[in-house]
Parts: sequence; structure tokens; C-alpha cells
Amino acid sequence: MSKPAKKASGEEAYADFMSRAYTMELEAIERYAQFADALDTHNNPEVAGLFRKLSAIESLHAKRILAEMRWPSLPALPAAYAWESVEGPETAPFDAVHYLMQPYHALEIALRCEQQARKYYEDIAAGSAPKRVKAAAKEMAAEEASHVALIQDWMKKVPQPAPGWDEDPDPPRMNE
Amino acid sequence: MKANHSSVSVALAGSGGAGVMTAGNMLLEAAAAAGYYGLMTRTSGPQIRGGEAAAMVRVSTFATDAQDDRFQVLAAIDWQNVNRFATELPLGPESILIGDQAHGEPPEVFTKTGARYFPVPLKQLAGQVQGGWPNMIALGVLAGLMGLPAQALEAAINKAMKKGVEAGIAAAKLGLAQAANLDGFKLKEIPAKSSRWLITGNEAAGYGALRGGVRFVAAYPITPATELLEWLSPALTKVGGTLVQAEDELASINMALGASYGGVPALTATSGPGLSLMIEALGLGVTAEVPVVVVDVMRTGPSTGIATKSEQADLNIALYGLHGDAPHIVIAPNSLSDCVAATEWAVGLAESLQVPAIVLSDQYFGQARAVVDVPAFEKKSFHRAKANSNGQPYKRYALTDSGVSPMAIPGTPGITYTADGLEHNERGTPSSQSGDHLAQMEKRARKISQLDPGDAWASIEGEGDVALLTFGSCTGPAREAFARARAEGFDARLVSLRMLAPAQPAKLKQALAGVKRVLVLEQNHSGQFLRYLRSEYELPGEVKSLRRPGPLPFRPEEIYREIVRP
Amino acid sequence: MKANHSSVSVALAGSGGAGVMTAGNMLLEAAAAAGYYGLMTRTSGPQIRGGEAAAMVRVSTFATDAQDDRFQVLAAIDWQNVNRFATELPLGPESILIGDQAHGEPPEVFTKTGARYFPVPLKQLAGQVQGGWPNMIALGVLAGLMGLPAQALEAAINKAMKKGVEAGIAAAKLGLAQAANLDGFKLKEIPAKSSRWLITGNEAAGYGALRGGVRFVAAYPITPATELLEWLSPALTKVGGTLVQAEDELASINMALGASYGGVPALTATSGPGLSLMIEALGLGVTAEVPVVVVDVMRTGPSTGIATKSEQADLNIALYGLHGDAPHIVIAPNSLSDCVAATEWAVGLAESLQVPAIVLSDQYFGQARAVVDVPAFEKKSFHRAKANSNGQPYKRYALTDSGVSPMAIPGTPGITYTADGLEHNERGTPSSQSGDHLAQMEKRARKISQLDPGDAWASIEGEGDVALLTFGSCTGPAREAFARARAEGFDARLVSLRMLAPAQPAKLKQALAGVKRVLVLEQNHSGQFLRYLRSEYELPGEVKSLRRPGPLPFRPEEIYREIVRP
Amino acid sequence: MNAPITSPALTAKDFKSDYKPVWCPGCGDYSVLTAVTKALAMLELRPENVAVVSGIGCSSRIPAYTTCYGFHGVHGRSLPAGTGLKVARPDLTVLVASGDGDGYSIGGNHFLHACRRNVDLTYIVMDNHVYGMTKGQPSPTTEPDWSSKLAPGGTGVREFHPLVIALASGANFIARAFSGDPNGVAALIVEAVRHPGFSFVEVLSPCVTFRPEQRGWKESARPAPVAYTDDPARAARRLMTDDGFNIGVLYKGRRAPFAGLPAAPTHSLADLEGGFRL
Amino acid sequence: MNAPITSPALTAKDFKSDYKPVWCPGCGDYSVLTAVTKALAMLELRPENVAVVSGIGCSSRIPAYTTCYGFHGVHGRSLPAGTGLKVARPDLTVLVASGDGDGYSIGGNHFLHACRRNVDLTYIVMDNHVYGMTKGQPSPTTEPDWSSKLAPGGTGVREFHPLVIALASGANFIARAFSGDPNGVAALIVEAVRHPGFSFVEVLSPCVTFRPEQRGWKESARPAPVAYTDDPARAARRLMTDDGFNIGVLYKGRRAPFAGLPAAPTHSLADLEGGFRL
Ligand SMILES: Cc1ncc(C[n+]2csc(CCOP(=O)(O)OP(=O)(O)O)c2C)c(N)n1
Ligand SMILES: Cc1ncc(C[n+]2csc(CCOP(=O)(O)OP(=O)(O)O)c2C)c(N)n1
Ligand code: SF4
Ligand code: SF4
Ligand SMILES: [Mg+2]
Ligand SMILES: [Mg+2]
Repeated sequence: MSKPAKKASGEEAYADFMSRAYTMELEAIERYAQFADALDTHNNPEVAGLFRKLSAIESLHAKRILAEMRWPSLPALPAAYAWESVEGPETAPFDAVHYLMQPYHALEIALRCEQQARKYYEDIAAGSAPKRVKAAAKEMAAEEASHVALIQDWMKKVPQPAPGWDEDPDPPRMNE
Repeated sequence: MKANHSSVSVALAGSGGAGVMTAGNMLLEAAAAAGYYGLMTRTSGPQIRGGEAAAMVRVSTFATDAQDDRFQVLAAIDWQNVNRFATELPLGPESILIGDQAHGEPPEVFTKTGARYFPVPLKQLAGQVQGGWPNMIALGVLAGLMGLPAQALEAAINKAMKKGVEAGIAAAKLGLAQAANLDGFKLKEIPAKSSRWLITGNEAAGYGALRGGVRFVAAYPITPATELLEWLSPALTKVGGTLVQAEDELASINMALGASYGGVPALTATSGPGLSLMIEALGLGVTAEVPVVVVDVMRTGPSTGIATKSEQADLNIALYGLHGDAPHIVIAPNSLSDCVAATEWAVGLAESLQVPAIVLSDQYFGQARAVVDVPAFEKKSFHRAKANSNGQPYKRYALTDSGVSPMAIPGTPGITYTADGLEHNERGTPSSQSGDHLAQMEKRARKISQLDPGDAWASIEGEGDVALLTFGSCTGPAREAFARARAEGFDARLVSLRMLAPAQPAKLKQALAGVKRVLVLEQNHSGQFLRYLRSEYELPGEVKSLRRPGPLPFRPEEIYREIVRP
Repeated sequence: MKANHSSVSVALAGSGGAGVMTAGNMLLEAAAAAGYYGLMTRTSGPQIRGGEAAAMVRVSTFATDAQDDRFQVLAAIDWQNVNRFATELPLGPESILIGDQAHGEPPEVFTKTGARYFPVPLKQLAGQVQGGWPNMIALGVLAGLMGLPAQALEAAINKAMKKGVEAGIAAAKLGLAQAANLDGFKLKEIPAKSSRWLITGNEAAGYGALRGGVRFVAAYPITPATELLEWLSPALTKVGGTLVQAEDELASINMALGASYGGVPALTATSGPGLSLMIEALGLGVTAEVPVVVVDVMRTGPSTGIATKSEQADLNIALYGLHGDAPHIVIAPNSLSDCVAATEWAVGLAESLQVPAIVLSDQYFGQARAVVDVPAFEKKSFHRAKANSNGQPYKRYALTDSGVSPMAIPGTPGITYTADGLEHNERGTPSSQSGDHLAQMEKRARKISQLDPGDAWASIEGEGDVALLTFGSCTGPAREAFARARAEGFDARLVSLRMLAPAQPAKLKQALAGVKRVLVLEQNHSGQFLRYLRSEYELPGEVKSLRRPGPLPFRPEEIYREIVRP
Repeated sequence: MNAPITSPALTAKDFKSDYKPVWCPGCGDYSVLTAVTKALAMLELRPENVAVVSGIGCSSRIPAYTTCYGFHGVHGRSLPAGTGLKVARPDLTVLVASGDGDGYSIGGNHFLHACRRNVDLTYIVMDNHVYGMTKGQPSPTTEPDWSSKLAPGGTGVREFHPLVIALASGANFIARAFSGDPNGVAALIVEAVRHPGFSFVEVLSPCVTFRPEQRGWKESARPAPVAYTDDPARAARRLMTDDGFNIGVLYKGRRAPFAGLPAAPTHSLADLEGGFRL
Repeated sequence: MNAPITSPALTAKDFKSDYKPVWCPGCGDYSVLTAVTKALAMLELRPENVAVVSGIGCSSRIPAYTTCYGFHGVHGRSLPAGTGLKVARPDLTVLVASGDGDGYSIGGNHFLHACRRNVDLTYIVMDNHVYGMTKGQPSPTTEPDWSSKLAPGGTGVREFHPLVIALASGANFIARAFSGDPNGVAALIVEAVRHPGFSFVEVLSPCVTFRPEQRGWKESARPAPVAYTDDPARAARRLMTDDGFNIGVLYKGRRAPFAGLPAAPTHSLADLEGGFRL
């Protein structure tokens, strides 16, 4: 639920909805990529790879929106969206990562994001938006739901972190 | 496995979280507990946390603060980016690599040295112990390869770990057992017992400062001087002094001057960039004759440079950085443990001569931790000459023969005065008269030039017509090179200067009498020490400069080769 | 009165309000108008305003910026505290004292030199002219004693005075008439006409900066550099540049670096205490390779020292003050008018080598005003190598043969980069690898050491087996000493270094070929120049240091004696 | 200030360089980097026309992580370097980045005078109430009772109030942002860059390594309850009673920016020489 | 802080040295000197228990003109020197003297941090809105339109407001005095010295040589219309709208002074050595 789409034709509202959806994906893609880079730099390639994968999955989604909307080029991003939460519902908070994190943690993050995204679309679908928007929202909610399931499955396959996983016996180091 | 090694160097590398530093420290403690000498240095990637790192531990039957030519063992918890440390971790065909197959093969840069690779399933072994860590397995392997006794290892783990001691010991023992299957580098007999410390150069300098009487410190954090301050802060509180964290280095040095003007011996510690900011106020210390000590823990320059690495390139600024003619003291410790005595001495000289003194330590000394013999301290102590009213008008800057004029300490009645950075007459009144300027310039120069440092000005070791001149942390590898040369019947003279300013030409002349070849060893690019020697001394015979900028330390072998070169 | 003087030195002293500086300036203008060369220096008491002061004017048939051995005339409006200037105003039996009986007798310190006293009723004479001032009477007397024509005096008064011109002229003429009764020191024939300037060293340096292309200046006021800034401020506005008064010297130098990084040649000017505060950022200029120029107008040090007096004691800090190995440029003008070319050159070198350059001027040059021949300027100009995108990834710190790497200027697309004071690789990415450090250290050293300054590195004058080495404002009196020696058939070599860093050992060796005796002349206490020469060069033959701290300048005679000494 | 758009609009990505930050994963500075790149895209600038100037500290590493021109100077002197650059090159958009140690401790004097001078640049301070880069010493904004090795038991010294100081010194635009909301940070930076004169954006940017408790800032940060004012006295009252967690633009002044910029030349060098010529 | 009185009470004269000031006749600083000596007598202190610490400038020449212990340091660093002295020697009464250039321009950072640190000393700034010693350049408190050689036509830069900055930084006592009323200055210094923590006394002290128009301050200066407050927010509002000529104590805080003073030793050096011993 974001800024209410201004009273406009269904077509405009739809375009606005889709560009929001697209922005949401972009934010998520970027955040995952940033996490991947950070963990690469900190010698945690396993989780870095996982974030890269998550980023790629979101990219697919974004590409689909682009294709669907037949936007000639990337739409100019509107000034920062006033999401209900501080960022897009599918964007992981910047401080969710740790250099010693394990794949399970990454999936936990992804799960939360997908759940939030699902809820975001469900709310729109259940709300008073124009029909076309509601239909699209429903579709997307279903897709996010499938992601949720996928990740839940995935989580069963990776080990649960033992307590103390973030313990580093060595102190941080000094730089300039 | 024959117990024929008098020194074994091992490195333990791995990513953040692997606990390589913790394990390295325990290895050092274990070596100490077993009665050996030891040294630990460290290196790490650019990340603040979670990056690659290596603990480098040398255990030996003799005291040394130098790194050896090569490492006998490089063990890695994982190999990620460990290749970046290749120049810091020289290996040879006699070396071995220890690693966990689960983390892949050792990087080529290590295997191509000819070092043999022995995989050890660190992770899997750690999994066998409830709460076990791979680093503890590696610790056990390394201890085993050197032949450290299990009790020593246990004692070290007991001392170091706050929790999980049992798991730690169990894991380390698994490692020890693994080592039994490997060709190791067993240490020779344990050296004779002596009183020892386990100490870093930064702690040593801090302790030296307190011994010298320092009771006020103001400072601003900077790598690699911060640990010196972090050691001093609680220590000062305990001995009735205090440390103020200043807003910047300009404030630090001026706070120290203010405290010292008040009669309390004062110090600040910093590194190159901070020293640059203190230059103006050091000049004030010279002119107003207010004692103060700056410990410069040198890092790789210029500018921000490489904050975590060592270099001896602040010699120029320490000697010549002040504007105007500003005679002052520059002292360099020439071993890690000498950081105590050198700093104590610098405080004493500053106090007794009422002048700023700079101590040139470096990142190598400052951040290395070593087992050292407790030094014998000189009984001689130095104090500030304090004035008391004798009914005469007080001349703060009286033109005495020694150049030192008794100083009135605030609170003393009848002899109040104003300390001044403006040129002044004997009373301290500002003067632009050439006569006053000359008289005060000569007074200030005199107190420094008349100083007789006795034997403390340098360490002079050995005989022969080849002399090696050096200072600071280059002395360690030089000493070892000399020991090797001597062991082969080739003696030479090692002159390691501790007093850099004022220069001691007469003493050096005597030290170099009869010398035909002079080697000048220093860790910087432009040859600052050589230039300094040339400007202050007549060097006899053929002079050769052995120099290289940081961060790589000199290794004994390369110095040895230069000494014995026909 | 025979017109046989090629140089006449007079001083006009008096208390604040007496207008001695104004009169001195008019005397200098009058000499210039008459076609002579001239030089005016000044001295004053410690009071901010209203204290004793003296204007020292030398008029000559040849160009010089040196003070003569003695003053022929010391005139005083009043004698209060003028005795404080005794060392600065050497007199001899040939000298004369002019004073007003109404203000008492000349101080003994002057009369005991054997100088004859001629009272002139300055005050009473001034009273004879409506709106007349004693200093104008004195001006007339002094002009008359030298034999300056009345029209020249009139022209000077016309030019200098905003009001009261007629009274001024009338009073000066009364003075001229008085002089007719006195034994004077009439100047010889007027020298051949040439293009001349009337300029101070500070103005000259400012003008040189603009010629070099400087269009941004940030600075903080400090004696004796302030006039340089005060000249530059409106001048920069006129040529499309700007001057920012910074909050301190740390800000000045960093602002200059910021502007220069933006592609605009930038400069700051200061004196010793301010230079001390700029040291850290100069290191940044070295490492990040950002050109910047600092003009250090040296004053008597150390610390606050004597702000209004000259000394050559910032050589050490200029050469060696930076922490780490930080190759940079140090240039010293060797005459007042050379302040133009030397500063212009420094800007050119800084720009073309992308490095900080320090210009060592001094209070003597900076605040003296002289009639000089317009210098011939080299056509060669230096520019910063600028980069443009060639589609390749941009390497800001590319390891070129020359060591200079073309620099991207903000605004240029495709080659953005980050300038860094951390050690870095070719791209500018921070690196702690020893290989990158060494490569960049060598690159930075290379661009400086490969520089060939041609003949500009020094002024070399004369022949013979005695050589005098000097720099900066000591060159003036040395030149005059040489002229005297030569006039007596004794030639020697004068080598006045303009490029102090990088050192030019090959060139100096050549310049000193065959020399048996070397005199090293400098105005400081510890022999900084001598030490520098010894560390960088092999000086041939017997070496003697001629040195003395400020503020008294060397006089030609004492140098002459050393040159011709058997 | 905005460069003419000569080619298709750039996105935030175009302002992000390939260099991987050395920051700890989770560090608030990542999000400031994101915000800066977004803001520059929103401002329709081009990287070559923007300069990011900084001092030393974790936060001060930001320039190289953008594709703009960067200047990573010495500790505490980012504002003078940025000032020199902007005054000499008024055509550039200059962002100055700093940390609480760099900007408020060693760099405090320049902060005061930059606020007064009002050169048209944007000053972004990533405030984590600690010296991150040197391993966790108290900074001016550190709580007096925060215990550390250098100050066991805390410094006992009252915190520095950056916004109050900025206002007292004459800053022309004052905002507080929280890195937990990068879009919000971006929006504030956009506004700051657009506002003429010296604009100050204090960003609460947690240090997860030395101040892990700052993760709790998410709960404290909230939009300022009232709109900004342009009245300094009113702003002073608000800022002095503010708890440090009101986010948004808090003050916008109307002072004219620094007037000492270079103008077109009116004289030649020969004209100047004329002043000396006899 | 007050030393026990062991001998007959001293008078202001006993605090004035034989050195004759180099100041221009008419300079406001003479009257500050008189005020300081009077205040010290009123406080019943002894010269040897008082230290006067300064930087560089006309005003900074004051220490040697007293019979107290004096420290004439480098430009801009009087506060750090005074802080070091007072922390190391809490038994002394420390007065720190400065000028508007020394204290607010080059020394600005120390001002900020001394206010925060709240060491028990008294900071007296002789403000003449100009650099007197270096012959008339604009200082931070100079009016933006004051023309000088270095800034023809004026700097255009807004003045620095010392009292507002002091308050914003946490000074514990803030007063403004006018050298035209030396007894008033003396009374304020007495109060400042008595108040615990960092006390700031800004003295309007005309420079007759470079700012002769400041003789007119006599007409502008007047007692502040209301009594001081101990509420920082209220003080902020007052100070921000104040015209610079309200004389008197304007704020008195209740913060505890700096806590980091040395205490009695609890350990010997041998104890510390024990930490290294194997
Ligand atoms: C002159 C100088 N003094 C000290 C340092 C050491 N130093 C580097 S960064 C830093 C503090 C950084 O703190 P902050 O600005 O808050 O940045 P953060 O790392 O927290 O982002 C210090 C003290 C230095 N590099 N130079
Ligand atoms: C590092 C340094 N920079 C500059 C100077 C030159 N300087 C001496 S006093 C002064 C300004 C003094 O102004 P202020 O503090 O207002 O004192 P006033 O003379 O007006 O009383 C300056 C810039 C110096 N001595 N040291
Ligand atoms: S130490 Fe703190 S400020 Fe620095 S990168 Fe890590 S989290 Fe960020
Ligand atoms: S110049 Fe001004 S401040 Fe300095 S002594 Fe003279 S009147 Fe006072
Ligand atoms: Mg910080
Ligand atoms: Mg002033």
C-alpha cells in the first residue's frame, strides 16, 4: 500500500501500479546484489552466491513486467516512493546481513521479503483499486506466494545455524 | 622428526570468524609456557571485519623480535584471498602447507615455492568435538609440528579462553594427534629459564612512559598507536594520572604542553599524519622550553599511506620537521622490549633538558607481541630542574652553562613567569634583539649538544672491518644476520643507533674506527637514515645503502649476504 | 662635496606618528625618479602602533637588494628608543647623525661609533611651513645629502601624498637647503636607463604566481606573508580568479588542494608557523598527486619567534618536513626581483609534475621595496598533462616512464576517478600490497628526479678555486662581496641555488669542478644548508660554514673578507 | 546546478562504481551510498559533473564507490577541500561526505566556518556515534556513558549536537536522515542539493560492528512531527529539545550563498605589471 | 579552587606585572587587564596559584602583564593548553585568554570541544571583530560588509555568534562584558571563575587602531534586560535574537564539570608490570 494512486482512469492506475511493482523489484534486485558484493568482499562466497541467485530471480520478475508493459526503455523512476515501510515491501533491510551469516539466514531474509510482497499485493487485490489493477495484483500475489513456498522448501534443505554462529573470536581490525 | 630446530615459523591464515588471531595468540602463549621465546605478528585484508587475515608465529630457543627468512608452515582454515599475503609469507621447498580439502587447494603462489601440501580435515575434525572449532584443530597441528608439549598447549588454552575451554583442549589435542603423522620441525632443547614478559611494543612504550614518570596523556586515536593509548588509559588511572581523548592532534600536543608546563610529565602518541599536525606545537615546546614526549608509531607513508603496515620513513620529519632552528631529542628503540627503556629515557631527557623528545617506534614493534627477557633497567633517573624563589628576580630562561635553566612550577610563590614561544630574553620577555635571539638559540642548542648519553646512544655489537649501521626495527633481523655470520666465523660490527638527535659524531667515529665497509640499513625509499648519517658524520670507507620501503620487513638472510659478501 | 658615491645608505628613525616610513618611501621614489636604483627596508619596536621605527633606504648606481656594510646617515625625528636599533644600524666614523636638538642628543651607542653629529632643527623648520612636518624636512635633508635633484623629490612627493602636497614640497625644500650646508655623500653619475619596477618581494611573488597561472588562493593572514595576500586579493579578482580567507592554515592548504584537483592552479602563502600546519596536507598533495604551491615567507624561528624579522631557518622543514618519503619541489628566489620568476617556475613545476612545490622567500625579500630591472622571462611554460577518455579504463596513477600520469579534470566524461592519499594501485584503488607501494613510490620519486631544470637550478657567477654556496636573500650581499673582490682582481665562484629540491648533484659537481675551498653561507643557527649540501653532495676541498641566525643580515664586507682570506 | 541532460537519463546504477566497499556487511553506509546514487539520478546529473569529497574514516571511503569524481583527502579536512573545489569550479555539483569523527571532532572548525561561509555545496555526515575505522573509540556524538577501551566507563562528556551547531553557525539547510530508509535519505539529499548555499544532511548510519545496539535506531527514528521552519530562533528551540531522532528537513534558510566566486577577468597581466612599472 | 589565605589580602596591583603592554593607547585590552587583576584580588587568590594561558594576538599578550603564571602558546591553541594544565593541576585557577581570531577562527574547534568537555576553567575572549596583531584583516566576528585590504568590499560572510555557539556546544556559563566598564568585566570574571565547569566570558574590547568606529560601542552596550536563565532552550532563543550588546551573565548551566581528573594512585608500577610477566 503506497501513496494512493491519484483518481485517474483504470489505465493510468494500472501503469502506475506496474511501475510501482517494477520499482519494488528493482529495489530488491539491487539490495540483494549489494549484499552479494558485501559478502564476497568478506569471504563468504556461499551466501554471496545465494544472494546473487535471489537477485537473479527478482530480475526475471522485473523483466516480465517490462515485457508486459512494453516500456520502450526503463521508465524514469519516480522520486523515492513513500512506501508504507521505509523501503519497498520486497527490499531486505540493509542491516540484515552479517559477514558470518549462513545460507539459512539469507533464506530467512528472502522469506520475509516475499511474504511482505505477497501481503502487499493481496492488500491491493482486496482493496478498492480499479479492476484491472486488482486483477494484476492478484496475479502477482499468487506469484509471490509461490516464491514463499519455494523458499520455505529451500530452507528445509540447508542446515539451521547453530547458536553462536556470529561469534568471531578475533577482534575487528584497524585501518587508516 | 629430529628435534633440531632452534626456530620455527608458522602462519595461520583464514577468513574473519575463523579465529586465526586467537589461535595464534594461544600458540604464542603455549610456546611461552613451554619455556621458549616467541613472536607473533599479523596481517589482514582491507575489510574492517570479516576479511582474510594471518597470524604469524615464530617460536625459538633464543630471544628475537625479527621474522625469519621463510615460514616452515603455512596453515589455512580456508584459502580465500590468502594469496594476497604471498609476499608476506615467504615459503621454500622445505616448507609445508596445511589446509582443509573442504576449502579447496592451496593457491598456486604458495605451491609453486615447492612447499609440500598436507591436507588436514580441520572442519571435519572440529565437528568431532562438541563446540569444537577448526582453528583449535589447526592450533594443535601447529603446536604438534613444533613439538610443543600438550600441557603447555593446555595451559595456554586455559589462560586464553573464557568459555569452551574443554572443547578447545579436546580439539587442540585432535590437532596434535594429526601432527604426529606429519614431518614436523621439532624445536631443540628448551632454553635456560629467565624472567620474561609477553608484551607488545605498544604496551612496552606505554609502560616505559609510566616508568619515566608520565602522568598526563592527551591523544587522538590513530592506527597503529591506538593500542598504546588503550593500554595507557586504565594504567594511568591506576597510578594517579589521567588520559584525555582530545578533539584532534593539535589539541593533544597542546594539552600535553599545558600539563607539562604545570609540572606533570606529559606525553602523546600518534603516527605520521598526527605527528604532522603536532609540528607547530613541538616548536613551542622548544622555544618555551616545555618538556613533552611524542611517541610516533610509524606506519607506511606518505600521507594516509598504509595505516596498518610498518615503515621507517618518519625519520626526516622527526629530525628536521620543525620550522626554524629547533633542537630537540629523537630516540628510537631498537628492539621490541627496548620500547620500555627508550621511552623511559626519552621522558627523562625531555624532563631534564626541558625539551620535546620524539620516540620513533613503528607498527612492527607496536603491534607485534613477543616473549622477551625482562630488561635490566638503569638506575639513573632524570628529573626536571625546578626553581624556587631566592628573592632575586626570576630568570626563567637564564643563560646557564648547561643551557638548562631551573623551571618554576605553577604554585611556587615569588617566581611566576610567562612561558613564551616568542623569542625572549632571560626573563622571558619577548625580544626582537639579535643578541637575545642568538643567546637563546645558543642556550637551546647547548643543552642538547652538551648532553652525554654514555653508552645508551647505540648498541654496538661485534668487531671487524665491516660495519652495519641501522636503527629501530631493522635491528632485529640485522642481529640475527650477525649471529649467523659469527657462527660461520665472520665477525662484523653492528651499530644500532638509539639516540638519533642530537647526533653523536665523536662516538660514532670511535665506533667505526678502522672500518673499511659500511652498510646502512633502513626501511624506507629515499634513504633518510643514510642522508642523515652523511650530513652529521664522516662515514669511513665504502658506503652501501640497504634500503627498501615498507611494508615488507628485512629478512636476516638478505642482510647476512651483504655482511659476508666478499 | 664630490659626487663619488655609487651607493648611499641612510636611515630615518623616529616614534610612531613621525612618518618615517612615509618619508622613506618618498626618498626611494625620488631616487627612482632621478634614475637611480634603490632599496628600502624597515624595522620597528614591539608596539603594535606608535612605537619607534626606522626606514632604511639605500640608493645606488647599480641594482642591489642587499644592505650595505654601514649607513652613511642616520637621521632621527626623535631619538626615543632608537638605540634599540643599534645592531641594525651600523655606523662608522665616516657616518653622520642628523637630529633635532629639541629632542635631545643622539644615543651614545651611535656617537661612540665615531659618527659626527649635525643637529638640524627639524621641528622648528617644519613650523616655518604651514602644514609642514619634520619628516618632510628630514626627507629633504637626506635627499640633499645624496644629491638627489629637487624635481625628483617633487615628483615623488606629488605621487605619494594625497593632500598637503605643497606644504610637503616646501618643507622638503627647506630640508634640501639645510643639506647644502653639510658634508654630504653625493651620488655618482646616474646609471643608464632601463625598464624598471618598484616592487616588494611579496608583490613580486604574487605577480609570479599569477604569471604561473594561479587563479585560486586560500590563505590565513600571517606576518610577513600578509602583504602578499593583500596584493593578490584584488589582483586575482581582476584576472578572473579568487582569494578565500580561510579559517586557519589547515583549511587554506586543503582548499588549495581542492581547487587544484578541480584543474585550477592554486597557491597559498604563509610563514613558518603556518607552514607547520600545512605539512600533513602537503603529503596528501604528494600521494594524491595534486599540484599546489606554498610560498613560505620565512621569519625568525623557531615557534612564534620574531614575526617581523628574517631568517633562513625553514629550509629543514621545507625539504624534510613531510612524514613518509614524500618527494616534492623546493625553490628559493635568490633576489628580490627573482621572486617573480621563482614563483612562476614553482607553479609551473608543480603543475607539470603534479606535485606540491614550496617557495622559500623570506621577510627580507618580502617586505623590502626596491627599484629593480624588469627581469627577462623565459618563454618556456609548463602545463598540467590533462587526460581525456580513450575508451580504456582510466588509470589515474599509471606507471609512466616519466612518472607523470595525465590527470582527469572534473567535468571530463568517461574518466572519473578518486584522488587518494591512501597508497593505491594505478587505478587509484587503495592497496596495501608492497608491490603497489614500491611502484608508486618509484613513480613519485621518478618524476621529480628525472626533472632537468637546465640552467635555472642555480645562478653561477665567476671563476676561481674558491666557491661560495648560498641561497635566497644571502645572495644579495654575496653578490656585492664578489663584485668588490673582483674589482680587486680576485675572482671566485658564486653558486646560489634556486632549486633546493630535487637536489642536482651532477650539476653542482660540475659547477664546483676544481674548487679548493668552499664557503657555505646561510642565515640560520644550525647550518641547515650546510647539512643539506653534505647529505646530498660531495663537497670538494676545505669547507667552511658562514652562518648566523637572523635577524641581522649579512653585510657584503664580512663575506668579502672570507672570500679573499688567504 | 543541474547539468543539461544531453543523453538518456541515468539511473542510480550509473552512479555506482565497480569497487566493492570494504564496509562491514550491514553497515549503514551502504545505504547512504545507495541514497547518494539515487539522489544523483533523480537530480538528472552526470557523474563527471559531480564531485564527492571526503576525509578519512569508514564513511569517508564513499567517493570511490561512486562513478563521480572523488577526492579522498586527509582526516577532518573534507570541507575545506570541497570548498576550494566548489569555489574554483562553481559549475560542479559538490557533495562533501564525512563521519562523526572526521566531521565533528578533528574537522569541527571547518564545519563551523563552512556553515558561515555558505558555499553552495551539500555536506553529508554519516553519524554512527563512534570512530569505526580506528576500532571503536568514542566520537563527539557518542553517549557520555558508552564504555570503550580508551574511555572505560565512558567519557562523561556531553554529546556534540551537530544540527544545533549547524544552525548556530549559519547553515542554510539542515536535515536529519536515517540510513534505514535509503529512499528518504535520497529525497533529503535531492532537496539539499537543490537548496542554494551550504546544506547539511546528518545521516544516522549505524555501525553494526562497534555499536550493534544501533540496530535499535530503526525503532526510534521517525518523521519530524512538524514541517521545517525558516526562522532560526524557532529552529533553535526545536533543535535544542529534539531527541535526535526526528527525521526530515528541519530548517531551510534564506541566506544568499557565498559571494566570492571568480568572475570574468577585467584586466590582463600586463595591466597588473603596470602597477610596478617606473 | 581558592587557595587558603596565608598572608594579607592582595590588591589588583599585586596582580599587575611590571611589563608595559605593547598595546596601542586606548586599546580595550588595557581595561580587560585591569578587570582580570581586580577579579583575582576579589577572589582572594594568590598569583602563584593562578595561570593565565593564551594564544597569539594583541589580546593574547595578556599573561605576561599579570603577575600570575603565564603561558603564551601558539595561535589558536590556548584552550587545549589551558585544558591540559587544569586537568593535570586541578588545584590551580586557570584563566584562558584569547582574541576573536585566535579563539573563533583558528581555535574554533577547541572552543566547541572545551564547551562540551566542561573542564573547570574560565575562558575570556577579547573580541574586537578584527585581527589586530596582523594589521586589520576580518575575523569571524567581523561584519560582512567591513572592507579591508584582504577583502575589499567586505567578506560577505555572516558573522560568527560566539555566545550561541558556546551554548550550542554546552558551555556551562555564558556572559558578555564590555571593556568600557572594567568593574563590570571584573565582576563577571569573578562570577565565571566561581561557577563550576567551563565558563565563557566574551568581552567586547575595541581595537582603536583598525576599528576606530568601535569607540561607538560605548553607546550600544547596555545591561541585559532580563536575568540569566539556566534553561538552554530559552537561552538559545534569547541569544539568537540578541543584538550583540546585551551585557551580563546570560546563561548559567548545571552540568557537572569534567570527571576525568586524576585520582589517588591505586597501583604501583610493579603491579602494572605483573600484567606482562610470564
Ligand atoms: C590526522 C589523523 N588522525 C587520526 C587518524 C586516524 N583516524 C582515521 S579514521 C578516524 C576516525 C573516523 O571516525 P568517523 O569519522 O566517525 O568515521 P567512521 O569510521 O565511524 O565512519 C581516525 C581517528 C588519521 N587518519 N589521521
Ligand atoms: C599559525 C599561525 N597563523 C597565523 C598567525 C598570525 N597571527 C598572529 S595573531 C593573528 C590574529 C589575531 O587576531 P585576534 O585573535 O583577534 O587578536 P587581536 O590581535 O585582534 O587581539 C594572526 C592571524 C600566527 N601567529 N600563527
Ligand atoms: S566498522 Fe562500523 S562504520 Fe566501519 S564499516 Fe564496519 S559497521 Fe560500518
Ligand atoms: S591593534 Fe587594536 S587590538 Fe591591537 S593593541 Fe592596537 S588597538 Fe589593541
Ligand atoms: Mg563514525
Ligand atoms: Mg581580534
